[in-house]
Amino acid sequence: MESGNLSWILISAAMVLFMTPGLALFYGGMDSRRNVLNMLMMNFYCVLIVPILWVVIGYSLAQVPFENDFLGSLDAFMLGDVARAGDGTTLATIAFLGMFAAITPALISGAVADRMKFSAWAIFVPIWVLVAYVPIFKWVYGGWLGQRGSLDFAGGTAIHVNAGIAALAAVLLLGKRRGEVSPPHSMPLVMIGTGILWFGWFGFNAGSALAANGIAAQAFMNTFLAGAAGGLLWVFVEWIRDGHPTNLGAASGIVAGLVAITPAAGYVSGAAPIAIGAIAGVVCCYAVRLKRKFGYDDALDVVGVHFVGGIVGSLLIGFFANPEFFEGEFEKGLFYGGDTGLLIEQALANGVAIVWSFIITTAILLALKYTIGIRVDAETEHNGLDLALHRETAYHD
Amino acid sequence: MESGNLSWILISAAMVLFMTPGLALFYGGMDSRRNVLNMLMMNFYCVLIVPILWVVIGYSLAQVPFENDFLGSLDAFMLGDVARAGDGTTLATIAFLGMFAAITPALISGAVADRMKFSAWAIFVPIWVLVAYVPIFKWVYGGWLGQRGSLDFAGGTAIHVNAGIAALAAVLLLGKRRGEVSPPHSMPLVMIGTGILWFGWFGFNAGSALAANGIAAQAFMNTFLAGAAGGLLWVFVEWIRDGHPTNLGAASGIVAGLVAITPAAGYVSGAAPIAIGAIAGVVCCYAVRLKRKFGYDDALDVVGVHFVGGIVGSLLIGFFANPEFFEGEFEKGLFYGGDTGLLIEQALANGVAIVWSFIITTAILLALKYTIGIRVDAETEHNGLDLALHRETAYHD
Amino acid sequence: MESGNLSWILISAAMVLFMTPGLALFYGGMDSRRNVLNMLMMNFYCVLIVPILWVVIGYSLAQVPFENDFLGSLDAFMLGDVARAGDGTTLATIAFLGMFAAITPALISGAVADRMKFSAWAIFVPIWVLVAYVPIFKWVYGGWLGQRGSLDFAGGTAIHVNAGIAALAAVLLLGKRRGEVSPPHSMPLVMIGTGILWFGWFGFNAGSALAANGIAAQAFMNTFLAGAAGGLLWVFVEWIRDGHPTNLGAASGIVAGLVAITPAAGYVSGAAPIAIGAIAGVVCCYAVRLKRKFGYDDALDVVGVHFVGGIVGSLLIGFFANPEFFEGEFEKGLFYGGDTGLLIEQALANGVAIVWSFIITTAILLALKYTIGIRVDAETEHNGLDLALHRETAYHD
Amino acid sequence: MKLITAIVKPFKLDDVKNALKAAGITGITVSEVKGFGRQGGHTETYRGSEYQIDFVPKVKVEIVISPDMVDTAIDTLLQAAATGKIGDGKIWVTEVETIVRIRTGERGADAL
Amino acid sequence: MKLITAIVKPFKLDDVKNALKAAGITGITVSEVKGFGRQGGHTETYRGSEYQIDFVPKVKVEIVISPDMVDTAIDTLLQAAATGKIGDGKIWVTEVETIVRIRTGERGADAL
Amino acid sequence: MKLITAIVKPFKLDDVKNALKAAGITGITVSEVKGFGRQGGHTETYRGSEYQIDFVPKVKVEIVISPDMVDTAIDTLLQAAATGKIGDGKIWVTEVETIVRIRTGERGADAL
Ligand SMILES: Nc1ncnc2c1ncn2[C@@H]1O[C@H](COP(=O)(O)OP(=O)(O)O)[C@@H](O)[C@H]1O
Ligand SMILES: Nc1ncnc2c1ncn2[C@@H]1O[C@H](COP(=O)(O)OP(=O)(O)O)[C@@H](O)[C@H]1O
Ligand SMILES: Nc1ncnc2c1ncn2[C@@H]1O[C@H](COP(=O)(O)OP(=O)(O)O)[C@@H](O)[C@H]1O
Repeated sequence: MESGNLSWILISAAMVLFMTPGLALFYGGMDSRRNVLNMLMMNFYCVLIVPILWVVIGYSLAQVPFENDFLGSLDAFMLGDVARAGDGTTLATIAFLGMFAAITPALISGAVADRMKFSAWAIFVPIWVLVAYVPIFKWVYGGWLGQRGSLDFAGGTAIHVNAGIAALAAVLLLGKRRGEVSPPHSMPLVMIGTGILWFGWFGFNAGSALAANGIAAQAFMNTFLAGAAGGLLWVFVEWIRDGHPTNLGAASGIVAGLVAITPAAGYVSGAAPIAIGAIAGVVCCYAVRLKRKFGYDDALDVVGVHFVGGIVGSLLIGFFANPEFFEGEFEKGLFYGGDTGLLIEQALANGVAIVWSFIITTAILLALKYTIGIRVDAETEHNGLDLALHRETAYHD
Repeated sequence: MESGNLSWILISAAMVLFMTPGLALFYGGMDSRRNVLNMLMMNFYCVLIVPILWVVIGYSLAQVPFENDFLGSLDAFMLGDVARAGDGTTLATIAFLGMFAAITPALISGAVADRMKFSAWAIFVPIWVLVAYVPIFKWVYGGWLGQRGSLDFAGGTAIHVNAGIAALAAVLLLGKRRGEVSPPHSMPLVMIGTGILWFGWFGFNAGSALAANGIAAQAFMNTFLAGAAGGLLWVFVEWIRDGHPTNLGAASGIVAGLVAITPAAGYVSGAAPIAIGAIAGVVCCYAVRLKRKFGYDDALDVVGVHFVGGIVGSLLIGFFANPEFFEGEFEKGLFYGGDTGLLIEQALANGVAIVWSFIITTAILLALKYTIGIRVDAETEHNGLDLALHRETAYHD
Repeated sequence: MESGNLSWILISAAMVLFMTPGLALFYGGMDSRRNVLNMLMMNFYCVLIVPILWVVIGYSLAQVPFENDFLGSLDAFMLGDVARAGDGTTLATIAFLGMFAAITPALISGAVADRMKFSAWAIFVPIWVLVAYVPIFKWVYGGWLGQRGSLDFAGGTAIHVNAGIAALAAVLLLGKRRGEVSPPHSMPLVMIGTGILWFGWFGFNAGSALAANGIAAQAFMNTFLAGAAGGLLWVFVEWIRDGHPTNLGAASGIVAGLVAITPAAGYVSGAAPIAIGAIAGVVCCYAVRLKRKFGYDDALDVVGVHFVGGIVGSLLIGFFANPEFFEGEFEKGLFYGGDTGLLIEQALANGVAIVWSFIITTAILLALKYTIGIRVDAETEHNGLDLALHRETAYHD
Repeated sequence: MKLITAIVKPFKLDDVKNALKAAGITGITVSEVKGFGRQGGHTETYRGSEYQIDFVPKVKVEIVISPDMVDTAIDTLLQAAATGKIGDGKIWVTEVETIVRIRTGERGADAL
Repeated sequence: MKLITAIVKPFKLDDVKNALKAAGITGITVSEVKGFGRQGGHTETYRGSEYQIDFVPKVKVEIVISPDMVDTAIDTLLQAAATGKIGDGKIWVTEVETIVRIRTGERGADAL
Repeated sequence: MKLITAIVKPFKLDDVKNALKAAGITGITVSEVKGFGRQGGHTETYRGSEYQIDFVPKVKVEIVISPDMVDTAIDTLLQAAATGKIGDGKIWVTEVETIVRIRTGERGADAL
């Protein structure tokens, strides 16, 4: 492999690693002062346990051999011979994918904020990665869903829809938080997190080309435009609807746009990323209100942003996919003369991911609920999880 | 294009994107608790609206075709055929340049802090980018000023001088803030912003070589040294003059040094970047006091740091430019046996940029002043813009 | 040099530059509200003075010519002809190494927190870099210790052990802080710092391959796994021993794992990085308690994390080094059929670094103690260093 | 006029405010305080070092009120703020000689 | 001795301090408080969810003062702190039995 | 019952708390305040612009206490909080009419 490609994979991997702390700050800033450390810890924990899990068996189960329909094997247990590969491409790719595996469960943490036992989280994460993330990842990349023709460039279905629906399952089981909900304890922290997330997302999406080539450049441009369009539209909706443009709206819209472009980044071009980002910005801006309507307590809107944004982006591929611009072989979207085939595949892939992830998440959490318990007691919830679970307080004078 | 060059442009572009949140934090930390979110929002807004504007018409007007003297055309409207270019170089470059277009108006926000209507800002930014930034950018890069021989490696004239003088025009029209001015509400935020800015500036300057080559390496080294020298000298001046070395001095000096090296980064070498950074550190450390003398209220010293630093760096090219070290064809500076020709061209280019930007900025803001108004009312100013304009508060307990 | 390799060195260098602000935040968050700016300033100061020092004489003394046993020369004073080198490799490498020189003394600042005069620090840093860092660096890289066969991929001995033992020497001379010690004033700041540090560390370690190749990829993977394993094990030890998993434990363990893998990153593979990170996580988690036992006041545990972590990683090379996976020629570790030769060389190199650094640090600080003094007065210590030394306060309402 | 000062648990503040409002009390002033009492503090652990935090976060509620309302107010506070666990806090009453509304200069009961 | 407690709008603090100083009052103690009263709070919007913030930031100024200065102080406060808009705050006065300067142990008027 | 209010230097808080505890005082309420007095403030310099910070950080300690303990408490405070430098702060005492423990409703001395 050319050194330029390897260089791009390596830096992209580092950028995706950086996203988990970024996500932690994004969520942590939105949380209250007495729960922010628990939030940070749930996120950092993912990036401690998942890398190990990934290289020991995750990668092997998810990708080796690539042809398998449903699951890999244990052939690359502890990476097997892979590390021996001289030019570093495989190793770099495994690291890159490991970053994705780490951030996916971290996404869920925003939903379960303020009430989940950290011990339950600590057990949930590795099991969920193995039983929900690894199979769906396999099916989408190389497995039966991918073979049928569904597209997911950088993890719309495998990551955002997957984590988003798991978040919904989790909050349905956990129940609502007690007492009044606090507004974000530190908006500057949220905005730092947003900046890091957007920066890292260039690695996430453009790095998924696994080379520094035209597809990477297009994915990069798309990541730029969709983030901007998502943020812009969310802010405009707020401004018109609520009378005020907000920072949290800008941040949320950027993330919504980025989520939506993730599956599409390497398949669309021209004005499509603007359209996808803008649609996600508007749709998610309304979707975060669903929780009030349906009464589930998705604390930091993982469902409204990641699940809905992921679905939006994934389905829009069915309209905007434009193989002309890319070397890859894939179906045309409806707007470029394609038939509904691609759209149906997109719907199918997401449908499968939703069902599997929802069931698995529910099963794991039910098992935990009736063993060690998944929810902290009322007093801990009132006083804040930071002190009770971690014996730490975020700020001291 | 070699994958290594593309890899370098892509990561550089991501780093420049990261600078706008960095700038937001840098400014936001210096601002007061009740205005920090307005400051963040003014910055983030730039990175929402400008990318779209840039790919729709900005890039086309600014660069296509490159030979035009005064303005591009609409040939690359919505990027036209550009996105089709197989190897991604053009696309990556457009994205890279789009990041510059986004951060330039953001620089101005620091001056107008604490009193400008957000609605006026929201209209001002895209118009200013089209009417002030795009033409000056064109003239300097490919257009008549560049053709005459003036040099601006990464945006001293086109970005810092341009935004700096616009900042001056804006505060002259806006008038002074009411009441006492608060000291920085969070210095740690300022220092986070400084770290991000310096990191990103390597992409800004060394990325402007548009390849990973010797020029990029020299620009990188210069960015390292000028930032350090600027910070060091500012701190030393403070220490000797005021008796105390300060964090804000270090941060300001780093930025001053980086601003000054920006136009020169690909034209100087050896000890020159140290000299340029050091001179900028000293000059800007004194220049931030001008506002007290002349009575304009440049809240966060955009004039003193970006305008003055940009001018300093731009003129010093006339002394330090050393074509021996570079492949490019350009005039020698005075210290390397050149005549005053280059210095005169530098002065001319900046003079033109100053006049144009000042007039355009004044015109836009006057038009806004007599339509929707540009300044918030006294009560909003007293209570803080965050709550009144954005219905948000930065910190909650 | 291929553009891909240069691209990788450049971005790695920028990432290492970013680490010093990251370290500043990591330390600053752990410090108290009234000393955080002094902590930030000690760190930022390093990145202002050392770059200049490095290009003026540091690099020359440390590396030119590479063959010298004990010290370089002044042949590359002010970089000499080096900057003329067309393809930028040497220049990029010098910048990259300059980032290392800057962060090394910054590491020490965490130990001397809350009581050291800033004027003493300002003089200490450049002298220490020249007299402690440059020689040890030379001996390890190209000099007599390296020639004997000791290994230090990215600066375990030259950086972490060196700075860690200097920290011990410094706190022994400075004495204990007065009054009660405050808990971390902002854990979110610590976690931002941790995120930046880990991100940057990929450049630190994988960049030390000085090319985007298989060694870089392996170093990258090792940096990923050792950071994760270090954090995971530290958290587990805490959880079992103290009953609570903490954020500061996760952060400290990540850093401990990263420190330990630093010297080994380009020499080990497979499960070794996990083992090294895990061992460092456990050992350092206990080592930070030594200060209570022995009574030295290492404020932010530079000794416990950097010195101990560096020693652990450096010695473990003697067990885990596995030349099979690399192109480089080096001895096998004990676990891969080697004899104790490598282990002995590792011990020797570290022993030499420890003795030299300890003596030099003590000498410099003694000289400063009996001239300008190294410790602030009691009132300054009580009221906080920020206001007295820098006329700044971290937070304002 | 009387001044009632109540030290209560932070998470009870909303209940307290609502109860007082319901009882017809239209103005209160609240501040964050730290309490030291029977409840004891807690330890926090940072890198295995334990920090004894002696002070517990509390909220202070101050109410200037006409004498005839004092008992109602105290009863309301007792109801709204009590959890029955140590650390629920205190209420104390002091005499106020004058009360003035800054906006109008009104004094006494009119100023409330 | 009397204790004057004034609740004022935060942005009026500088004016208040300067006016008191000009009136010959040499010491005050100030704290951040949150007020609940006629002024009402405000709503903040986060992701389209509205949060009712009932408490308005206020500043509490405490002045221990000799009885003969009380009226001057109240007049000064009224002048400096009033904006004429709802929420300007209150002033109340209570009796102080003893006042001691910690540094010297002086009591009474000497301690001021 | 009496209420003792002491304004002390922040870094003296631990000493004060420990001394009061040793003197048998089992409950106190503490808050962060800013003081203005003889001690004067300080200037801070940001980019060469000087900001006059008039207020000095102080800590307010409030103790409700039985009348017979007041002198002990004041002596203890004087001992623990004095540094002899300007700005050590003040202590003042006011009369408390009622004191209630929220948890139990106990009143008077029992409530302490
Ligand atoms: N004598 C006192 N003076 C002032 N405040 C007190 C006093 N005693 C207790 N407090 C306040 O009341 C709070 C609760 O008191 P504590 O003794 O912990 O429990 P309880 O009120 O249930 O007896 C303390 O945290 C402190 O803020
Ligand atoms: N009865 C009261 N007791 C204590 N503080 C009060 C009382 N009423 C009002 N306050 C304080 O005074 C502030 C202003 O009161 P408010 O009723 O809003 O306006 P105004 O003072 O103009 O009548 C409130 O925010 C609160 O801090
Ligand atoms: N008249 C006063 N009323 C209320 N608080 C006061 C008064 N005078 C001083 N203080 C408080 O006491 C603190 C110390 O007072 P100061 O005059 O600076 O020194 P000293 O107590 O040594 O005379 C001040 O910062 C302020 O908080």
